[in-house]
Amino acid sequence: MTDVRTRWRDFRHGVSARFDRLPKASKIGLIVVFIVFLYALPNKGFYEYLGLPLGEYIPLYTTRNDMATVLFQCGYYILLALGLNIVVGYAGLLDLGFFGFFAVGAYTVATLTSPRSKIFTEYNWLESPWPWLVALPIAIALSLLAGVILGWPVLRLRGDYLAIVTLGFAEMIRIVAQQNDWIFNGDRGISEIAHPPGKNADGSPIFAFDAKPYYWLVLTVIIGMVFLIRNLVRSRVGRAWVAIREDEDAAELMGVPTYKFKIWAFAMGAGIGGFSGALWAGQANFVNASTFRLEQSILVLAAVLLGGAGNIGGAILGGFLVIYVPEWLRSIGDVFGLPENVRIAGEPYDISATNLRYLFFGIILIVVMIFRPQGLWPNRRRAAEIKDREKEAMVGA
Amino acid sequence: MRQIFVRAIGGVALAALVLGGAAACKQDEGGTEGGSASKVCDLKIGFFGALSGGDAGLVTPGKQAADLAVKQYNAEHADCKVSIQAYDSQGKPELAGGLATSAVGDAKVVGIVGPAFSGESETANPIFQQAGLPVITQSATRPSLADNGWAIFHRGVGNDFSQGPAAAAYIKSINAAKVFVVDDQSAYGAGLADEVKKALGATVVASDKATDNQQDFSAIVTKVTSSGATALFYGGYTEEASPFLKQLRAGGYKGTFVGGDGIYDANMLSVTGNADVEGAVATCPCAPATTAKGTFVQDFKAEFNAEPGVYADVAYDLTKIYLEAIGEGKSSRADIQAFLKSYNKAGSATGVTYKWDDKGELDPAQVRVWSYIAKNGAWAPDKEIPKA
Amino acid sequence: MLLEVDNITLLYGRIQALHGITVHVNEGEIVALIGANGAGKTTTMRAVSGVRAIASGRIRFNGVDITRMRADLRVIQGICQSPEGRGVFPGMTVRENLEMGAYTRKDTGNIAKDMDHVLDLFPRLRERFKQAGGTLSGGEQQMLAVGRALMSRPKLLLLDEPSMGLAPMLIQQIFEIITEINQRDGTTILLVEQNAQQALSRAHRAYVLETGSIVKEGTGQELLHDPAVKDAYLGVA
Amino acid sequence: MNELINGFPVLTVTGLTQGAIYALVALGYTLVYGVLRLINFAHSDVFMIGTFGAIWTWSAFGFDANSPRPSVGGALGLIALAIVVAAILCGIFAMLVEVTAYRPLRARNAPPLAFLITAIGASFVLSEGMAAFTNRRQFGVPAMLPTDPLFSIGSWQVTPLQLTTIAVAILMMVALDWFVQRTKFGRGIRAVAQDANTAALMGVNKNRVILLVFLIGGLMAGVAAVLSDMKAASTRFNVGFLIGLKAFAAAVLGGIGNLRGAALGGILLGLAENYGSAVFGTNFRDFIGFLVLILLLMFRPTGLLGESLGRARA
Repeated sequence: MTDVRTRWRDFRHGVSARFDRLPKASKIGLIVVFIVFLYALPNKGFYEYLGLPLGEYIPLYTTRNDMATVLFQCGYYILLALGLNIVVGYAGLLDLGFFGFFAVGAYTVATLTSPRSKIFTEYNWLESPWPWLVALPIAIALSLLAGVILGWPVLRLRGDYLAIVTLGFAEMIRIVAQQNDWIFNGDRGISEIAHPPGKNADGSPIFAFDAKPYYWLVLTVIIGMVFLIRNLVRSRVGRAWVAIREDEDAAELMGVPTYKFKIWAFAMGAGIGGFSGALWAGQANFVNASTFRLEQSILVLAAVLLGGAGNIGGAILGGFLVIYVPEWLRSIGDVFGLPENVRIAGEPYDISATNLRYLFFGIILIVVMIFRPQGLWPNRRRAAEIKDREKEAMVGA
Repeated sequence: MRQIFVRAIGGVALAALVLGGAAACKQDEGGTEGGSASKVCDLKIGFFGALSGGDAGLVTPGKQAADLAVKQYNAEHADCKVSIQAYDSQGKPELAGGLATSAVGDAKVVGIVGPAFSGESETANPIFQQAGLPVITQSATRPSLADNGWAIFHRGVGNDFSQGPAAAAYIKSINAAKVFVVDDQSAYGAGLADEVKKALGATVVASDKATDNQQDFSAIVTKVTSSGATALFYGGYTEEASPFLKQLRAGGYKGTFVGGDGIYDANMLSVTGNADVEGAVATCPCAPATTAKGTFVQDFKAEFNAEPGVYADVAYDLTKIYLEAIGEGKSSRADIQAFLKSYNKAGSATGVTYKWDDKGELDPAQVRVWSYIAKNGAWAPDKEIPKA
Repeated sequence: MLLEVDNITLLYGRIQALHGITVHVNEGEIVALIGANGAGKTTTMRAVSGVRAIASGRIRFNGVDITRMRADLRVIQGICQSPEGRGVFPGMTVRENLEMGAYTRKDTGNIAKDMDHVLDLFPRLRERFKQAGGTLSGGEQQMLAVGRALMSRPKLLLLDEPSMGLAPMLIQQIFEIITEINQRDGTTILLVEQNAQQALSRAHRAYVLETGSIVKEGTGQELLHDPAVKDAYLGVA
Repeated sequence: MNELINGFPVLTVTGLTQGAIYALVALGYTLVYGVLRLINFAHSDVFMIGTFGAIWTWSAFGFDANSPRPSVGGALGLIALAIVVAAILCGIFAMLVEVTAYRPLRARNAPPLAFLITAIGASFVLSEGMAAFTNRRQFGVPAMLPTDPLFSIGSWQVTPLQLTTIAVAILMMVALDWFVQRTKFGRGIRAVAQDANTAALMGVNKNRVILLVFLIGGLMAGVAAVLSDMKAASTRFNVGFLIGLKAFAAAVLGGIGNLRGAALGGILLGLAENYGSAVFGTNFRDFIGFLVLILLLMFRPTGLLGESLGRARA
């Protein structure tokens, strides 16, 4: 066990050292290759080309769910995780209600672009639905604003109090959306939400119900966001965030306006969350209140921490895994030919992988955290801190 | 050494670019099988709905019934079998789209039973429509679903427009002077409750809303008892209706409890308990067991060791419609869609005559809403509620 | 020998705090560790009581190897520490704090007697008996911490900076009590002190620490008159 | 508003009853938080297991939702038995959560957020495990106590169930308070909560104390589960979620880590929800709960009674 782990570590370090030593051009080349690989991921043809067995089961492909849709879901979760990572990973603020901002973004797009929205059908506030592209910046701006409005009173609280208050706010947003005689139409929701613009050569719209163009769109957005966040983190703002995370009082004494930077982090994260919601609303074409359950917020947080808080790569990995693993687990029963039902004492039990996948996912979360408390792909500096903490444990504790 | 490494990477990059382009150009498999083969076997019927998660209880009985129908079919057609492919949406619209796409991509899937809920229908049906894959829902009763111009859409039950006024008519028929209306804020429950309120008018003295997964109903119970209502309509599902009814009785409410088909299932009886459920009324756009039951109930019990749950009979009949089509050699989605359009027969378990109009609704004349009263631990058919 | 600390090293994160400390304490002795801030005195103490794990080396107590033993089990072995910064439980009364000292003891009958004894040593605590620990003054908390450590009837009492933050008169008083505990009850004491003058004049033997290493050892009197020690730690007395 | 005025007595009594249940569950959150500074997300699922423990106990004696009400004496006996079984079951599961999900992380001195993830993982495992085990079915609770009011003063009425719930909850809270304040083990818990390192220097075995804390939290959740079963009249694998959320909010409301705060917070939350539901409609019930919490935290950032376990006396 130890031997395998050491060898794996050496291998990893070897690879990363090799990568670091490469000339810049090759580095960029490698990254481009990887990105191309990501773009090719949802195409079945790609797997055929690689020579993977293309019968019923393909190891990477999610056979019980559409691969492109799963990847799109991963995509908007990655975007959410990137946003929450700024809040939790960089500024160290525990936010349990992050999905609330996703809701703000999604509902903004839905109410403005759907001809079925009550804005047009009941209230007559506007003449006709707006295009998706016009609603998008409004959605992002509103989520940002929601972040500021929420952050302004809340960020004076610390730690776990902040957690419950953010959780409460997200629940309150959901409860308001749940009211079916109000603008968001509750569980009946809003359908016929606009898609992004663009037409194929044959005149059919690019963005319709096929998730593939959406996946490519969200992938592009993620790549752009990564560059944006990288630059932000390396700026004065990023250093201030790290200072707040490490020791808020000390940062305050050093003259960092902590409150202002905390609101900044909150608003940035909220904006990205809203962006994600706006993208999702277009693809889903339908939004209703039951989408925004608390479990979603918790799942995003799990994504950030599982991947490794404070690291962009970690957030991406985490966002990918929390969606992909449960979806992939659906098909694992097919791969191994497991039975779907058993009968114990006359009572039939559903033991299909689909049914049990969140049970497995829970176990995976526990096991991963025990062996890698810093997350799968942590920020180097934080990983070092955590390693040091480990050494400082009490004797036998 | 380093030169070689760099060159290798460059090569890989180039290859990947080409490959990515090639892959992107390549069309995915999909569409339909070539129709020339004499008999196509191993066809699949998709079952689409919440098979896990909080709402699974409303859908799993239907899945079991569909499994039962297929099992019976396969026993007779051992040479050319059909299977059920489950698409577990957990009842969530955001998951439904992907599963619908995946069902569309599987050419063996020629028909869908479901999507079970109205919300997920909104996201899944446009995708089915695009691919021409017919669906018959056993329980999505939101009226507006039929207004989307989805040719593939069929509803195997009456919608809220047929059930709501019928429930109101029933409440009028028991001469309740004061009615309290509660819904669970779900698309189904709120829709139904709104129709009931509309039809009852001024006899509704007050209303309130419960929430998903609610356990403690004390505030509503207090309101109901202090309103002096003699009848209460609940729009929602057993999951909340059962504890609500029990708490109502414990709180001293003596009036009639009326619900929609969301409470017309065996769990409502067994979870609430005979003493408290006695006299509760469920309306359902489905005829009673006695009219055309066949052996469905016995078969279901033998197979699953439990009473058939809600919509089990509907799902059974709908699955059998697909099986009938397949049995007649229909093997493409288009053929089956055409078959459904001209279908006109009574289901063996529900007794409902399945004949769809061009919007996919059952013939309103065929939608007969019955009332059922809980008596001695069973739902006893009461009467067919006359159309207003 | 009651306590043998053999060549221990200890890390704080990546910083090495102890570079091979070797200390021994004989039964019935008062041994003092003196040195400047950050010399590693308190860290050595923590290593002995088990609050910090050591990186290498061995610790033996009363013939038992306790290198890997949990802190709470070391208390049962007979080591009890009065921690630096007093470590009084702020939400507990004086009485409860003292009872915490006797947490591991099985001879419940004698606890009341011992508490009386401690209260005799520190009459101030008797006055504050029902008051919460957090409301005591600094000196009173120090007394409470020492008294609490005595409640476990330790074979070896570890005192970390017992005079820190106390008024000169109280310092005198607390060191008299330390001597009394040692002479009358025969309790062995390992003492960490900034106040080298007092510590050396009370201790049988002493070690001088500098940046994580021992630079000198000897009897209290020897070190008290050692010019280098005088220069560095005793000030211009 | 009329509904609030007319129904005030009943709303108060039912609110107190629900509040008592919240308070018992909140104690589990607050105890663990007080000692470990950790939000034990899996606590709600431990509670859920207790609701099944009670049903299984009763069904072992042949009582299901259809059974006739037993005699009052028999009912009290059955309730007491169910409380014992559910409490033990919950205690065991709470300790299992600690040993499998938290202790290994503590041994590695993992950062606090890692605990949050294993907590979420443990919550998934318990609820989804129970879902698979019970086929996601809903189970009815047998009728136990008579529903006629036991006594009434004017328009204030109290049913046997309400009296039992409040009495049992008060009894448990008094017993817990006594245990924590007066016994040696209780002193150990408070010592670890106030200063874990010094507690170790006094010979307190930290792991044993933590295990004890989880056990007690589990016991309280088990008792609450039985009471909640009888009140709600049904259970399924996901009943823990909402009640856990409320109980956690109650714990924060009172000042997380503070036992008396949890009790007070639970009762206040129960009342606020009931009064609020009467005025604004039940659909705003949870909204009101959170609104009260947020407003309070704005003005008293550490809850009503402040944090720290065992400091209520000081």
